[in-house]
Amino acid sequence: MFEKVLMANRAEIAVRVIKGCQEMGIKTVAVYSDVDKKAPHVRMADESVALGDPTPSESYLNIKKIIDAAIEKGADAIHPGYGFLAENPDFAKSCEAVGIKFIGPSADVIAKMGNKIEAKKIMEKAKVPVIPGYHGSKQDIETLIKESKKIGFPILVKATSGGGGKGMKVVRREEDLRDSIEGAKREALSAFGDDSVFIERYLDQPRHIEFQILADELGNVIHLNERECSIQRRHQKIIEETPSPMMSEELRDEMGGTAVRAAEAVGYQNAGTVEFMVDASNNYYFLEMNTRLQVEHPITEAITGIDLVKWQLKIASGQELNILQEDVKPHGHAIECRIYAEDPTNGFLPCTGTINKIELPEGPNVRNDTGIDEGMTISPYYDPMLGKLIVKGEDRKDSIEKMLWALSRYAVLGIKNNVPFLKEIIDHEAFKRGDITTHFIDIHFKDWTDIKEQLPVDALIALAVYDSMHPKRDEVVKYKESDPHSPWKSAGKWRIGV
Amino acid sequence: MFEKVLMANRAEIAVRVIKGCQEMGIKTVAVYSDVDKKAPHVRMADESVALGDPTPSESYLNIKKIIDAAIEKGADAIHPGYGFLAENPDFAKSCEAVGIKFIGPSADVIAKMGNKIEAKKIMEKAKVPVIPGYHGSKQDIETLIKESKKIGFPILVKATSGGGGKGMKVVRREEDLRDSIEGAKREALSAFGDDSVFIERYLDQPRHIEFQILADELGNVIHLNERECSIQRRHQKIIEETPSPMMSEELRDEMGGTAVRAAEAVGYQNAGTVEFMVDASNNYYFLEMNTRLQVEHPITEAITGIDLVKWQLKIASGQELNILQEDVKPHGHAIECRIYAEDPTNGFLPCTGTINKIELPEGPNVRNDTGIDEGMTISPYYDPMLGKLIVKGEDRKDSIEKMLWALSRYAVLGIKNNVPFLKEIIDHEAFKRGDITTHFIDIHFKDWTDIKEQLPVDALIALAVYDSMHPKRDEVVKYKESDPHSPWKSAGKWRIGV
Amino acid sequence: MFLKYEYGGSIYKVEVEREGEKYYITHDDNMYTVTAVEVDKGFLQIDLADREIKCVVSDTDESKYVFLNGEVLEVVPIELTGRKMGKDSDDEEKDLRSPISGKVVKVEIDEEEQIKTGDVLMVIEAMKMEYIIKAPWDGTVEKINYSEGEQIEIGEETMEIRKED
Amino acid sequence: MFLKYEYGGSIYKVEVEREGEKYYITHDDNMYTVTAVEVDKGFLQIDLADREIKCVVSDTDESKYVFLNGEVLEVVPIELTGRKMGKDSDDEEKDLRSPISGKVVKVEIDEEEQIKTGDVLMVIEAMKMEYIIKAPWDGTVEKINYSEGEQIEIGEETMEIRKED
Repeated sequence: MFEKVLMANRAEIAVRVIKGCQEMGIKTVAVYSDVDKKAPHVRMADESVALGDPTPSESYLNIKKIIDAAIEKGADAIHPGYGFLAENPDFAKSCEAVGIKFIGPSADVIAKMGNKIEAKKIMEKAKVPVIPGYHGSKQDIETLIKESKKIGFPILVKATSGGGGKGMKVVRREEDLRDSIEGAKREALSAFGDDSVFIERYLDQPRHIEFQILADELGNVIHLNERECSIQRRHQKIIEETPSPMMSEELRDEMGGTAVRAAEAVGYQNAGTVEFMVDASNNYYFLEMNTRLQVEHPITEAITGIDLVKWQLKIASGQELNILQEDVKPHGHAIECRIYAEDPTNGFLPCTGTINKIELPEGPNVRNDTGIDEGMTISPYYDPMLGKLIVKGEDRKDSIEKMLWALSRYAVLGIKNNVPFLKEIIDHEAFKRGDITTHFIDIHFKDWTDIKEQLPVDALIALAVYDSMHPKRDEVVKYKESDPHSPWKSAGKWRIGV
Repeated sequence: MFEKVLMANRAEIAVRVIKGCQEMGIKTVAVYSDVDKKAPHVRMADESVALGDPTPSESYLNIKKIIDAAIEKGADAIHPGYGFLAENPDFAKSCEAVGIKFIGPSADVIAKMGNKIEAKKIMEKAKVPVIPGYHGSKQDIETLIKESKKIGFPILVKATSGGGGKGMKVVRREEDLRDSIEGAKREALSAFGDDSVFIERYLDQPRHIEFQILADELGNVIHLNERECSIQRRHQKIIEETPSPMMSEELRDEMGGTAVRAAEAVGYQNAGTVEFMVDASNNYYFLEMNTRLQVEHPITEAITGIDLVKWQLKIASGQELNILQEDVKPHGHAIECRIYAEDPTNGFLPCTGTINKIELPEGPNVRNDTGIDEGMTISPYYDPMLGKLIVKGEDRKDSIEKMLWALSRYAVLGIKNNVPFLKEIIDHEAFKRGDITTHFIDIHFKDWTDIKEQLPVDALIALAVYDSMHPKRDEVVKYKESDPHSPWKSAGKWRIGV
Repeated sequence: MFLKYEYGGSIYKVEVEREGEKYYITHDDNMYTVTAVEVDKGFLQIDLADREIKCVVSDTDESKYVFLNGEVLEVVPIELTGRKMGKDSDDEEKDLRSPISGKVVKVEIDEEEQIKTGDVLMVIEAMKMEYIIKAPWDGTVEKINYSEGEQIEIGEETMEIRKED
Repeated sequence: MFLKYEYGGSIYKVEVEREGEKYYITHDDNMYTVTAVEVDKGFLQIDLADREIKCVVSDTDESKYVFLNGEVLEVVPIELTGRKMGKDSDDEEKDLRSPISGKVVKVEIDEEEQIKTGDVLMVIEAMKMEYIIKAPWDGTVEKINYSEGEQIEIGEETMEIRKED
């Protein structure tokens, strides 16, 4: 096993991985940019190295600085977390070059799966179903129009180098084809410096379902069941659950087997995730493979009892995966909510500010993965995720109840966040029925607002009590202090908080 | 389901039950004595009722006050937790009398199982193995000596009304019999006002193993596997785990079946626990039945995924137990440590004081059940348990690693506690081997002390830094403030924290 | 003590009198007698006749947050002078009206006097509390509508000021 | 700044000089140059040349607690005057010896003067810090061993006092 692992990340995932290492007796090194000097991941780690300038390219995306830190501290492995350098083949290669183990698959696998077109070709060859489409290199409009017609409508035009929603268009009618393709190409060019697009059949009422994979370096591959990740806003997941309410035992076996085949097809090693799109008739198609730990990995841990981070470490250090597929016997149901500093009433725009007060829900089968503290400032430099709230229940109903309870006790004051929004989704009848697609939020929460008609009288009472306990009316105080002739000086009846 | 449940208890168990109710949408009422006015269980509950005087008989043991509180607030059920009134048949009867559901078995069952001699008779009849012994009403010394000889040595003399270690003697030689029996009787009389004793075969290298039972009001009874509770000090458990390292699949089935038979024999309802003593040859004997939720219930919850508190509520409200024995499929391994304000270097004497600072370990599969807060005073009125730390791992080794990590991050400053002691037990080679009996602490930790030879230099550095950050030398400050002629006034070079 | 909060575009006014752990709170002609303790920093436990309120209150320079029944309510406190705290107030909110009904206890300026933004103009007392009217703009006092000792009603203009351009 | 702590029956002496986030700490002839920040209340992050210390320090009236490497160490701070804080000190610990080596900067009493417990008798300076010798008992000053300006060594008797019965 490794002696010392450097965590090339920040916030909750750095904290989570550091804990896993510490349990196994592995020393940990944190890296941090200037704004993270006092962050929990730095506090947790045994040692830490400053990266300087908070700009990602100068800190958590800076391969040289991070490799240098690992060498300086004598780390024998690096865990990349997710985001930042986690899926950067150059980073994996750089680690290898200096004899430091990169905890994840090989640079080659990362590169292959990072190129969506190549990934699909590999999957097609391995008989993994992919969405019908055109991924060719001929990028002239006429070819693209011709290919689109072959696939049949609706179709999706998407930037080859893309991510998120940029350079992505849905086309439902032939007459809109040309405009949409040209538009997607323009967007792709300006966003990614590359105007190539691919075209795919667009799925109506799609679900996003993914399978967790564990593969050791000896060729053993298993899956740890699915995660249902259809609840998304701006094409990003905010609520995940397992098992999926749409999943049957048969379909799980079939899709799980396909996921394992997909991983085997690329010679995958370590933890990874095969993402599928599933349509209303339960046809499923390979979407992409994430060659790293997922944000939502805790729900899989909750129901399988398997610690994915520890297995990442064990596998990377050459241990055999001694869990057989038939040993994977999940129980219960788990949900994760991602708590973001964002404004659901304003296009989910990230919010910055200082966390004034935190009260997290604690209880049986409630897990908080966070990397925040009271007094901490959420800066615009990084992802505005404040933390993840994970619950596990005996069944889906129980776990929904627990999540509602936990969200109703999740207080992050001082910065706008999506807790009230998450609560209303979980409490929504359609969600409770399991009637969810990736369009769920667009359909049910189009013009959502959390402002009530009326401030509840109990809040007013609380404010009044609080303000008479802590009188703090700026102007008054300033006036008293600064002006010797202040009328307050002689105001005998003046009293606050008597 | 109930509308509103009153929690007739305090501290961590009150908090835990309140959370369970809240998840199920049940309103909760807390009761509190004067010293608990600001306690977490009061803060958590929807409503609360003051009981006044902190003396247990005037507060948490006062049946009338608690029933009145339940009536006043319109509670339709009462959860007794453990300790206090949990095994008091009069309390259960009083609840019944005013039409409030007592969450637990009937008063009759509580009474029967509360009388250890009667309990054993019932068990013998149900073919549940009991320790050979004499439980007769003839209490003259000669009879007791004669019966002792029939049983064979070593024997245990124990107070009939006893608990803990009072009125309890082990006799290994015939010639010590008379003195020991007389001694036990004297102790029993002074401790419990009743000098009757019983005699039993004393087990060498005994383990304490118990089975969790769930029984509904329709006659369905299942067990949820065992808990190994051999690690005890002063005859009280401090570390529990499940599964037991000594347990085989066959023995579990057999003992579990016996536990179910024991519960059925008394017409048991709700959650309960059948305790066994197991000797070195895996012979097992019924010890007693606890007719309530156990302190250590969370480890069973951790490995089975079944929420015992919620099932207590469901069963008490008449729902059917729809979990079949074959549905109980635990995974992983769980350990609980009980964190007490006590001094392991001084006979485990309870400590009182104020909690100055708390930092609890948080992480995947780490559960903290506590009812304490920073600034809270641990009074001599109640049990000095500060909280319970529960971890779950993939297997015993993993769960030991996690517990060691968690204990090493469990900081309760300001009051002496047993965290360092617990850590050394968990880290002990014999514990790691699973080589444990109820004598474990006596054998391995006889003269344990946590004082080191030498204060580590890092601690000294930390203190020096802290004290120059927060200069706070009482006398100096007082002197400066109170004496206008203080030499400090003119001491130009005086500087602290510059 | 008078307090004003803005929430969802409306202004809420509350009056509170404190006696130890007891608070007499008046809002919209309803009087609530409550006892309250702060069990932990910002964590309030408030007992009313018919219910208990448990909540967390926290404040930043600009807002106050109430965490109540699982929801975070963000309100903006309004200054004693009738203006919002923290943020610069909009011009249309700058006015010279009395924020309360009470007695004028001091008039700090004379008619035709030159004043600067922030100067104290008048002090009004109500319910044993005093409120300051400050100059919202630079300018000249044109007319003072109330003199010391006079009663003024909430919303009445205390004086008129000729703004400087 | 001089500090003394008791742990496990021994007394530990430390000297610390602070310059912003830098601390120069001397103990047992070893000098440690460290930088330290308090990242959260009582939570210290201390960088040494060869390692990082992360710990929580907390104090009550009687003790200080250091939570370090998973262990709680309870130490008793010793007063500047050489006596323990908080608790009443035992008689045998009440003495008039200098807690440091330094210079006598003030002598507040004269020989044959009546004194009361707690009276300031002498001030000794060392390393830019001053230490007070207070009267541990009511009594009369019999002999003053050092006068202002003189050097005194650690452990030397500052004066002799005839205790009142």
